[in-house]
Amino acid sequence: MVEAEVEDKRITLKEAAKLINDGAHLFWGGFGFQRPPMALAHELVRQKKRNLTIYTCGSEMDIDILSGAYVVSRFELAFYAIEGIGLAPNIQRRIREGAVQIEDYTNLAMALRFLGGALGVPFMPLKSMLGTDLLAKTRFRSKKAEVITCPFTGEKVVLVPSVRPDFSIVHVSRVDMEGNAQIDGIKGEDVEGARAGKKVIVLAEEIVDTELIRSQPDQTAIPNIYVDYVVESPWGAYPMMVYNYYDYDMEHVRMYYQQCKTEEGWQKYCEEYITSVEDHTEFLKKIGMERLMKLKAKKPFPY
Amino acid sequence: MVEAEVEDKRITLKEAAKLINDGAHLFWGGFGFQRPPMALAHELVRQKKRNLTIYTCGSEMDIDILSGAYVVSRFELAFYAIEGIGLAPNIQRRIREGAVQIEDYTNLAMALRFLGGALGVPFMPLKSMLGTDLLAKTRFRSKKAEVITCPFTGEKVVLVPSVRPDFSIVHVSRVDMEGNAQIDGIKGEDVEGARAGKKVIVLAEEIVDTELIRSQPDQTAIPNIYVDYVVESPWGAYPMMVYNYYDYDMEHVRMYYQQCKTEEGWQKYCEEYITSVEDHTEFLKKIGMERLMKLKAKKPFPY
Amino acid sequence: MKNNYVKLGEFTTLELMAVCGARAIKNGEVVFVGTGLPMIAAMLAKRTHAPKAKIVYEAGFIDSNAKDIALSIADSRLGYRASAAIGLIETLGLMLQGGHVDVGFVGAAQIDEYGNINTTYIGSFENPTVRLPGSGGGNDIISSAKRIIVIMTHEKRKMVKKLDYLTSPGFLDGPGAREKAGLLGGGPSLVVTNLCQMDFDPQTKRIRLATVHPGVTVQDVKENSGFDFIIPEHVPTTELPTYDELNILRAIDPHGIYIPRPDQTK
Amino acid sequence: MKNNYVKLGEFTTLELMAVCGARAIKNGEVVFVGTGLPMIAAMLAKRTHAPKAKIVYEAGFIDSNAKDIALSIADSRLGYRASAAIGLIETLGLMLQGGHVDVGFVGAAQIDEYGNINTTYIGSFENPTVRLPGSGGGNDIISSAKRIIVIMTHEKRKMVKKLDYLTSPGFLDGPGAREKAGLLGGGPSLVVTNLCQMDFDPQTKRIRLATVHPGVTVQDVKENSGFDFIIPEHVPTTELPTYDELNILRAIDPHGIYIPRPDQTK
Repeated sequence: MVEAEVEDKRITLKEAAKLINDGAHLFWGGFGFQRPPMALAHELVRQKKRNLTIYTCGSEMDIDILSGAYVVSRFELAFYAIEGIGLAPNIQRRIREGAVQIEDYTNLAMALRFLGGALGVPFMPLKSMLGTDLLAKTRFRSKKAEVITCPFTGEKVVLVPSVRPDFSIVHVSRVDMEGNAQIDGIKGEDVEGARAGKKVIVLAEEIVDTELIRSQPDQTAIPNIYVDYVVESPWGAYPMMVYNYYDYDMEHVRMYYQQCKTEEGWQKYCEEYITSVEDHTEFLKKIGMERLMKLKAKKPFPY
Repeated sequence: MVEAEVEDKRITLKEAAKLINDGAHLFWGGFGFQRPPMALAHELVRQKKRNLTIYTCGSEMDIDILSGAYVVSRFELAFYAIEGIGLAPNIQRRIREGAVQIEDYTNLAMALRFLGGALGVPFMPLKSMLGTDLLAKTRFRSKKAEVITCPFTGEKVVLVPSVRPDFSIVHVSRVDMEGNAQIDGIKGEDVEGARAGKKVIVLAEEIVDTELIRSQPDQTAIPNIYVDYVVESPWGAYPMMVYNYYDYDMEHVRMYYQQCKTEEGWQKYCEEYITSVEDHTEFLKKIGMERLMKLKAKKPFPY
Repeated sequence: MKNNYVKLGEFTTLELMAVCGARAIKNGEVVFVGTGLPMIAAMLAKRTHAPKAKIVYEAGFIDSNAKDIALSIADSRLGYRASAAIGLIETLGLMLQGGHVDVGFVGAAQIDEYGNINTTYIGSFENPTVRLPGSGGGNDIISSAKRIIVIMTHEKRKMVKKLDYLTSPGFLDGPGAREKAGLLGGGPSLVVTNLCQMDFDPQTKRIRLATVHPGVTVQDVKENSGFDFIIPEHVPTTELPTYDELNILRAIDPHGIYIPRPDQTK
Repeated sequence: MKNNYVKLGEFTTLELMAVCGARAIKNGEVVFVGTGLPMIAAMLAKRTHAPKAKIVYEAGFIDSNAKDIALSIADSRLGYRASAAIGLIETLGLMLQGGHVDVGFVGAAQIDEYGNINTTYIGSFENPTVRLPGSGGGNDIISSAKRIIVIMTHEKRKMVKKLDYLTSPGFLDGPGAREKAGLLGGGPSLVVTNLCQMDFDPQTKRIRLATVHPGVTVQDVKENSGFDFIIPEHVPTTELPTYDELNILRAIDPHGIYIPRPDQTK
């Protein structure tokens, strides 16, 4: 008798970024300050990727960096900012330059577009956007949404087109080497988004033995069947947060925000923290162990 | 400063059954042998409820009992049987008598109809049922489903009407007294179904302190906001199973199946185990402590 | 402690705004909030007159009992003693669009006289001067919550005759318009600003002055508004905070992250 | 052990059917199965030539490694060392309709020459003689899996010219019909019965004899079929089970719950 084989889907962060070709369409995971794939954002900048399209609900410093470095040219999303601080400085500038375009949806609309893609149906119904410019005005999609009359109730329903991007990128709490992923705390839109991509890359704070996952199968947020690649990426969301792992580093975020108010400031940040370092480990070294240790979650608090 | 108040939503099984008026429409939880609300099925029989409509994906001995006792007159569902044993004997007879009617859908269609109801949209899209009699033939609904052409891709998509029943009935692993419910193992269609009902009754193997739930909020399957009533119902799925709690009693199920092959046999079963006993505790006493103890799950196995 | 009002000068305008917001929440209601003032107001309500209120954050935290101030709606702090931590489809879809949310609590960059809101573009859609954060869950909340409370700064360029972009639906162009558009929720019910509280006339659905804050005149409100609004014959002064409310409010945000203490602003 | 075939008389027909089903599963494939023979066949495949196959049960158990025989697709036994335990929308919606399932493994009460299946009514829809269990997830599986394996008993009343009710779509009325109907999956690819294996002609989409089991003639198959089927010039005999396969099969179901042992049937 043969034992079930555990497939090894692990690759490095560098290899993951290499997979993503110029012009690719990505689902980009994390929500607000929670679990953004920051390490991969940095690596995409280092590898000088161009002309990506990103689909997400709401993201922050991560997509501001990708915009600043001219990696992303189009977004379909609902929200961006540096929450609690101000508008995302690089995206603002790139929009004015014409280097970045945004197609606006709502958070629910985007989450449902991912669910629709994951479900294999071409649209999902929705009761938001009705009566507003979100329906009336389109930036670059030929059909952004469609209002139909429900054949059962006669009411108006918005249909939003499903999304099946080339890659789904999510940063999770832990994963085994064949891709069974657990997410502590809120999931944002990552459960749906991770299932929408044609290829799925899961980055994780830690890689654990599959027996840990299989002892509690009802804790799995993303089963192996959906996952193509696994990347070990500790502190991969820094300076943002990961539930049960670490808090955000607001000092660093505020410094980023202040500095990026000018193009020169952004260029300086980008060189100092991204392009002049070899990889995410070097970036973390630059931040310093002491500083990171202070951010570690203090049980029983998830932050 | 005021402390957050914990609302007490507990009622008895008898009170829960009393809430359900004749002619009510119910989402009926549990899937296959897993977590059927058997105790409530018995109580509905004891209280001689009539003319209920039940929406569910697939159910077994529980809905066969409700059909046998003329409690339910209509089903919208995808599957019924006594799995691994044979066809559900009472439903067969009641259909022949004309006392029970079934509107046929698929499991995915039913699950999506609950999701649609829960989401507040009047329909959900689907790629099943196409080309079959499930689309072509209707039993009692004026509009069972509708095929439309997708405005984005031109492909054919089936729309199935959402369901918002009067009550959603689910049997879960544990719940706190304000209705935060956890479900171990598979959820079947209970997550969506529990959110579709206008009123929601959660039956549970055990009622736990809210602090247990709140120490791991990411384990909550049904948050308090959806839940109107909570019923403590230990062994409430017997002779079926509850993951991590107890196994099924196949000896009892086989006896039921054999006996219900005739109307007389069913009447005898119904009297002996349901109508002649005062409540579920009395029913369990009849089964016997020894027998139940043998069925308790043996860790680390969930059965 | 009830009606033990603080004296003028003992509180800041932001504190008064938070108290106004809190008072608009009834006990037992499900409140959908973002970070900032709405969060503080909801926490205050829950710790004073509305202990059974449930606070929901769109990132997925449900019935949150946070003890520390969060900077993001996805902040792990909001998970503390929450009853559930799920995701966006749960909160915005199943809970909100599904009809379980009593009050949505939002901010606005621009609002018009029918309570329509802009949080997306300043300037034209084609060539915006400023690209704001966008709808986020704002449009979803204002589309589907049973009623909406708006908290914002009262400025002429924000209370406008015509929005630069209609992100979230108030009463659109008047009575019946929400229903005609197919919207589920009840629309805006209260606007709390640094000058006053405004509500909406049930017949015309137009914005209406409700109370003016202490020291503010109707004329002040007029001069700081770019739109016309209904002025009732009698406009009372906004009820002052009580000492109880103010003390709890200051305990909620002790470091003045969202509401600087009077001594911190001086 | 390869090709170390057992001898005639050393195995039962049910055992041969399970082996046929198992062999149709390729290593690494995602297999969607119900309880009974399909489950046993998938478990056999995973323990012989397809250790990387992932078994999914529609109730929500994903990549199951059950060690005990389950009686229900929702049976807690299937949770043992599964990689996930979720629900129906996950398995039938996200996984299956989402395009991740390679093989669907189903039973049938009636099948026609285009592989269309009935599991709902025997007799007329208006006045059925027997009300069968219904579609369950069957229609979903056959609509969306990349290919379908059917396991059933070969009887004239089951292999029919016209179904009493079309529950699940085979090739409907022939080439192009699935595409025209809007179906996503590839349709039926193999029918394993107690007499033979049948597949489908790629051009006409009509059912075709592939192999006959040892001791069965083409004439036997004809006499037990209510429909016409394509008979190729050369019809090989079904490859026998190996000792390896048979021993593992018997270890999977040691009490003969789904496949009674030869000594148990005597």
